[in-house]
Amino acid sequence: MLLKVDNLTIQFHTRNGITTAVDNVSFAVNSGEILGIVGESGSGKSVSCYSLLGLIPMPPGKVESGTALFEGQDLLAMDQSQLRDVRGDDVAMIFQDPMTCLNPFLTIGEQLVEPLIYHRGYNKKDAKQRAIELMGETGIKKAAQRFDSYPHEFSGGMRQRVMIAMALITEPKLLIADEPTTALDVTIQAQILELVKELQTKRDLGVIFISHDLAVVRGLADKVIVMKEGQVVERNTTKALFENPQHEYTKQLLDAVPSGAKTAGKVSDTKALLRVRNLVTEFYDRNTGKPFRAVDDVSFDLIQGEILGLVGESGSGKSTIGRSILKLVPARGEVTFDGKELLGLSQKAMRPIRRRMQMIFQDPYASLNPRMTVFDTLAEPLLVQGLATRQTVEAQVLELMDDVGLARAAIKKYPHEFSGGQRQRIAIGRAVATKPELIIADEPVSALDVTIQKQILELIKALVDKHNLSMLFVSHDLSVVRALCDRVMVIEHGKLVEIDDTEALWMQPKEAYTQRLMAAIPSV
Amino acid sequence: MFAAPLRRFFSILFVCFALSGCGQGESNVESGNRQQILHFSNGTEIQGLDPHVITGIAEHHVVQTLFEGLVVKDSQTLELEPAAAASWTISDDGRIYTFTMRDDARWSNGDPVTAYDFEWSWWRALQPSLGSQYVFTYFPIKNAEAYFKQEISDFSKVGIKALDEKTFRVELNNPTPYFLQLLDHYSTFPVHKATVEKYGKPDESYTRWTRPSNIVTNGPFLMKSWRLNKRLIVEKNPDYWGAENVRLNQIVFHPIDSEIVEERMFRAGQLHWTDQVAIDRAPWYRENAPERMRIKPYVGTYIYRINNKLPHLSDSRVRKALAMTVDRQTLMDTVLNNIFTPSYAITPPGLLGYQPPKTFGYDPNQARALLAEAGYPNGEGFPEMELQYNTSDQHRKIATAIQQMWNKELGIKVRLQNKDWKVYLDDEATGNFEVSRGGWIGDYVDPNTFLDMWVGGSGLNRTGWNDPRYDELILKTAPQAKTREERFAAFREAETLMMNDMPFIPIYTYSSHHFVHPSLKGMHVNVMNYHNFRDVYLDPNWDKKEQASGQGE
Amino acid sequence: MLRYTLLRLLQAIPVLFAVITATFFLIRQAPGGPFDAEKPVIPAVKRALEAKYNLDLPVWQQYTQYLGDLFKGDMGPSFKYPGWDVHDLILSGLPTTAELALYALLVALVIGVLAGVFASLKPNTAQDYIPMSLAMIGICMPTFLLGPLLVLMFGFWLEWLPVTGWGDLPGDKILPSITLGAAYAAYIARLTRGGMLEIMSQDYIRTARAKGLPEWVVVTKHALRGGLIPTIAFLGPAFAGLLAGSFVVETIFQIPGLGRFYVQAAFNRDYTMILGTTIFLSTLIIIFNLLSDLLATWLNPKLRSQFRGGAV
Amino acid sequence: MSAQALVNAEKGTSLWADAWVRLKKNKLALFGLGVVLFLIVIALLTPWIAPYGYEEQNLELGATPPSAAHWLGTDLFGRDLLTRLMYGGRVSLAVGLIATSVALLIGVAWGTIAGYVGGRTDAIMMRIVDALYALPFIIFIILLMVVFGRSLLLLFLAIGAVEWLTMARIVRGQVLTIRNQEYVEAARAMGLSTPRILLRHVVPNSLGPIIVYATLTVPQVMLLEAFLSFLGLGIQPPQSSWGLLISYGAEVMEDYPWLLIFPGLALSITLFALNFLGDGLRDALDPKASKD
Repeated sequence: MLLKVDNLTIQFHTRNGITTAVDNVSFAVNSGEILGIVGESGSGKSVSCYSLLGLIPMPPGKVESGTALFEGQDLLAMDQSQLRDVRGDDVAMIFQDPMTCLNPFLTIGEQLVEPLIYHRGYNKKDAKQRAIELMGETGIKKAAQRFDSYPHEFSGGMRQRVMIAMALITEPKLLIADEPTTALDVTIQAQILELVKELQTKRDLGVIFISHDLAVVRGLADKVIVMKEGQVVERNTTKALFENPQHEYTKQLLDAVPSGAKTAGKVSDTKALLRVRNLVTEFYDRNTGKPFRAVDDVSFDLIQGEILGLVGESGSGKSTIGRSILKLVPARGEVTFDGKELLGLSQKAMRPIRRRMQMIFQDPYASLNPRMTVFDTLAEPLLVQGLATRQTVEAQVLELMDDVGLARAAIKKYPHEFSGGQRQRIAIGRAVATKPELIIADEPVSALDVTIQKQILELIKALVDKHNLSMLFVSHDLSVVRALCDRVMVIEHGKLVEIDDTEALWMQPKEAYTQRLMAAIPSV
Repeated sequence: MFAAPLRRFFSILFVCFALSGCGQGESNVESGNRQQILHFSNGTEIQGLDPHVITGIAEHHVVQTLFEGLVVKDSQTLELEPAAAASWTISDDGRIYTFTMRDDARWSNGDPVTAYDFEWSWWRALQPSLGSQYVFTYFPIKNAEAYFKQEISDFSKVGIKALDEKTFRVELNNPTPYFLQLLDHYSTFPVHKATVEKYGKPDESYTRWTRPSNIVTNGPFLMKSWRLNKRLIVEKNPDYWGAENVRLNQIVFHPIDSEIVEERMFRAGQLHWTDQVAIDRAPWYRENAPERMRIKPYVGTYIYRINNKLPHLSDSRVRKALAMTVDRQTLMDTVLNNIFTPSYAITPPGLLGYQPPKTFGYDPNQARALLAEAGYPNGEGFPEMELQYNTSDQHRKIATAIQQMWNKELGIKVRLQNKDWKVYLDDEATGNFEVSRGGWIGDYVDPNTFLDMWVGGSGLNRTGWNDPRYDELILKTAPQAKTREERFAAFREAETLMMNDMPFIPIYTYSSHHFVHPSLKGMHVNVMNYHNFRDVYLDPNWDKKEQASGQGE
Repeated sequence: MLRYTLLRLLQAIPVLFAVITATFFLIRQAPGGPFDAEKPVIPAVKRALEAKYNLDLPVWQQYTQYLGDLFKGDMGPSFKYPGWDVHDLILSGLPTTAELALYALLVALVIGVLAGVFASLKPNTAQDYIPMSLAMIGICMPTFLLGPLLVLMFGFWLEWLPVTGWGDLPGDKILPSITLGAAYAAYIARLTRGGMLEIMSQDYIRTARAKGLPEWVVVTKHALRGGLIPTIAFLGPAFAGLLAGSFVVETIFQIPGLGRFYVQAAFNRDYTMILGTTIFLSTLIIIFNLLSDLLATWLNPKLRSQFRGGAV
Repeated sequence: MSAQALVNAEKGTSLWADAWVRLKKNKLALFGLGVVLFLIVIALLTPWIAPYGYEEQNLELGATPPSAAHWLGTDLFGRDLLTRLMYGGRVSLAVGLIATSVALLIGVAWGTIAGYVGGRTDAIMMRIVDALYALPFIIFIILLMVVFGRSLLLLFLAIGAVEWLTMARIVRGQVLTIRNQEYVEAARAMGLSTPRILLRHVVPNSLGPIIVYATLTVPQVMLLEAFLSFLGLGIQPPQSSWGLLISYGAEVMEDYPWLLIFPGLALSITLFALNFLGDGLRDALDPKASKD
């Protein structure tokens, strides 16, 4: 047994009381085995692993009880300097977001060789050679040249490869991977997962793979534990767990994964609510002054009453299309909404039209003003657009909260007091407050846990039906798009690749790019 | 927590500080005493070195070490002694002065100093385009004023003439008893013609001829170096005719704006002599080191000008009431720490034996009566009055105390207002004030220098006060007096008349006050605060002597 | 980056021009002229002086003449020290003031960064509160108070350091530098603490710790570079502030710097000198703001490529 | 505060009312507020509770150390220091708070507009700030006095006019980050007018650093007042202020140390109280910060 954790309990002691983050959790990993830990945010899956290496802030965190025997030694009994010797040496970690987990001020090389220098006493030259070898092994091309590059010069996938190389450079026995692919595009995700699997086999590594994504775990792990609110609710081999889930919560999780196509029939209406022709959006580099085309000559129609999916990988310009239509960024071309040309309008002339077209943003944490209560946030569009008076506004806000499924009692709370899903409900409530005809939804469920994601998608569907909304639904998640959208449009590097009815596209993707996207989707 | 690199950094930092810090080394005073280098605080930075253009006391200190006029004062008795002139004669009618030049006087480039140098220099000083502010020093000379005002253009009609290299003749308009004294003033110093003309036109002010590297001088010291706002150094002139009597090797003039900084430097042994005493420190020195503080009377009077033209101040009873309620003695004893002495007239006591009248004293009762007579019983109906002073700690303190005295004794409300120097001057000159601080320092040792400024139309009067009788006494009676007694009697009558009308309020007589290091010798005390650096020397053994005589600090 | 630099320098030209123009006309509005003295100057003399310095011309003509001379690099003679040209005086004062400001900046950086880092390591403990409270006092402690206090302590009681001077006695540069730098040290300490706290909560610090690096490596190598960026961006304005604010320290310690010239010039209505120092100081302010912006950009690898890229 | 007015104008919970609730839970901030209020009350009541008259001199007494009759000693004119400190506090607190508010108002408005509008407007506005930084301050003050006469109002304006420059820079920096936040974009998508976006979304979210900087500005303003009084603008004897008392005290600190120590203490206490209050306000205005 490489690592055996028993009865681990961790509490956080804050001004507002004690919360138990990990409650009597036990698990074990063998060499050459991948343990998947699945759970939604706040389930304690990360905390339990971080605590093993002394990486949670203490205080407020405190390990109340438990043992964690790593090769016979109790990690939880070690002091910081002993732990430091274990960390990055015998036990290595990789993290979720390779964008923020690499130091932007240091070259890749400097960061790669550190474990060798501090744990193994390598000199810089030898360490560099080893690092370049490993970079090659993890699939970084021209490793010697890129050794002196900075993280920002790498793509997300390449950065995660660097992270993996950095973790493996001391040849650890145990690798803890905390959501290593969550921030990546599907095609990249597939590559990284393959790499992890390959290295694990080759080196006989023990791996703890933490993820909220059931599909990813299914394809990778040997055994899985499911966590909820700090407790392990179910444990089993991967195959058994997925084929025969026992616990209610596991079932719920599996059920929440979007699958299948939209059931409702095709939209019968053919009137184009929104006509976009030759849309071009350019950004200028602040310093060089060179233009960069984020959206390159895109044309499409959005038909009244439909949900049009807009799919592409990160940086493909899909969000910019939405913002260009709403005139939040300057664009060229032709955008006609309900017969009115928009791009030529002044901001002032645009204002009344804004009532009829609204936007939902991706990040429910950033899109709500942290200093406004729910009431303020929801009342603002009503008052500004003249849809409510002082007297009626409270009733209307309450109604709106009912609509989006928020408890009326929460009316005076601030955004940070809500969970991500509830925040997204507020954001949706704000968007539908003015009873718009068109909503542009920019990845509205990407940041949410699966069960929440499902609820929000259902809410969106219900609202679309209830108010006869049209929607441009921007997403990188193909399963979500398939479950929700009537038609789908695929975009790459700012250019339109193809546009078709959802099922038609799914069954017979015409373009090579679309086919690659489809192939990379993991499934439950 | 902080491992190797930070520790290393700290130790380097520490070594740096230790190396640069250890002790203060030898002080200016110690090294100066050894090498006869005087460290002299000159107050402010000097404006320039051209004797015909400059004004000010600090400038005077420097320029008199570099240049030498016809005569010089003895620093103890203030009697006049020969300088560039070896001797002189005065005609019986007192109008013609004939100077015989010294044979061994030399410019610093080796040229002899001749009567022609003086003739040319004085011609230069009288050029209006030069802009000499002390040109009136020459006005007793025949036709000098007319020439300056360009009423005549022929310089040969002016009473200035070099008869030959050695003989210099000056003819005056009237017999002027203090004329010789004026010749000690820097505005009559000679300048080196060839050098001046090398760097510009003779009547052009502030050309490069006064730069330390260019200047040619004839005084006991030579220009060594000048760094503005830091120090100006002059060194002994080995070719000076009296060089064997000059004992200092160098004088370092320190321009220091703040008397508090000055005192700290003095205490740290950086200065032999300060320009003034930091008044708040005086009690400490009086107690602990009385021999290091020197306070002596000085030809200057501190006054409050009153704007006589304003209705509420046009009544002399009001002005007198104000003057009588200033408790000068208490002011001196407390706030001013007995640095100065009370004054009840414009002239300081004892100028050449002249004693000013004392027409009033501190008398609040009579003051109240006078104010009531003037129609303001207990200050009722008297408008709130503004007292302005130029920004300075000392002026503020005096004004604060007097404000209270007036308020308490007379019931007059006074608003204080400090003003930036130029604003203050502007307001005073244009009559935009009610009561304004002022002061006057005598240009020469004679009561006249305090009295002629109060005649009508004088630019220094500024009070709006005017009395024809006074003007007559000062402008006619006194100049034509035959004897000193007669002259002084006229002065006294005029001053009594003026003080009875009280166009301004005298507060105190200035003093020269300095911190002086005991090693400094030959810095004699006199009423003009006049020093002749030729007589000054430093005694490196001052402390041994003191110990021997049991006078240790 | 070159483009950006050039743009900023181009923008500086109208700023300087506006400053010169505003100053030129402002100072002539202030009451009292350069030649006013207690003794009224004889009118003929005053006329002579005014003619010499062109003060008898109409103001706009003085202005165009001044600009013309300035364009030729001539700032004219000082009115207060008429034997000297303004650029002589500035060149004699500027190096001293620049040196003083530089040392003060070093003091501020060393003390400020150390205190800031130290405080940020254990936020909301005594290790944080004590240096930060000192910093707060430091920010508000006026130099006219700190200077004399230091002089009394180190000059008179301990007798470690000279009480005045600059470059005359060993160690006489220490007290002025500390006096001038203290407020900035305090400000930098706050900035550094803020920057460090922000960086220490970044994911990549967790990565560094997960690698098992010693804590001091995490702090000095991983955190400091990012944590110091706000501090470095502040260096430009700080240096400018030090240059402009050196007057009091120069007076307390008897240092022949530009600050004294500047203030004296203002009080003396030394028109040319005021203009000269204003031009110099504002140019320096602009340059140092630009430099610290460039430095902060260069320290950020993401933006550094702008220095190398094709635009250069 | 204009933001407050706007919030109050609408029904619903106010950020400021909530902030007050949160502030009440912060002991240090309450202590700071208590001290500031105490000082203000003392300042208001001074004419009735001061032990002596502030101009009442006793020249013979001179400067004496603290005693039973004069708790904090007397100054060079024999005036009671405690009394002068109390009267000085009236001036200093008024100057500190009002001038800082002036600076705050101009600085926030200027910085917000420059930062939010951006582009050429920003460049021009910030270059104006640069130019004002470079103007000779003393001349500027002397001119102000000559043109407008000497009044306390002018003092506030003069100080505010100097201090707003830095404030504007800080605010602009804040606004530059905030204007790219999604909630600002959401507000624009909602069709809010620019002033409304600024008042409702941008300014409230940049309040933190503004408040912290403002609390640091108050004591600096108090000292700046002393400098302006030195130039002739501001307080004239026998009136006084803490800044003046400190600068007079600094000159005689060797001989009469109490004349420096007590005014220095008064200023320091105010500084700390304001700082605690400022930090508390910053946290209270940030709904996130109050919950750990």
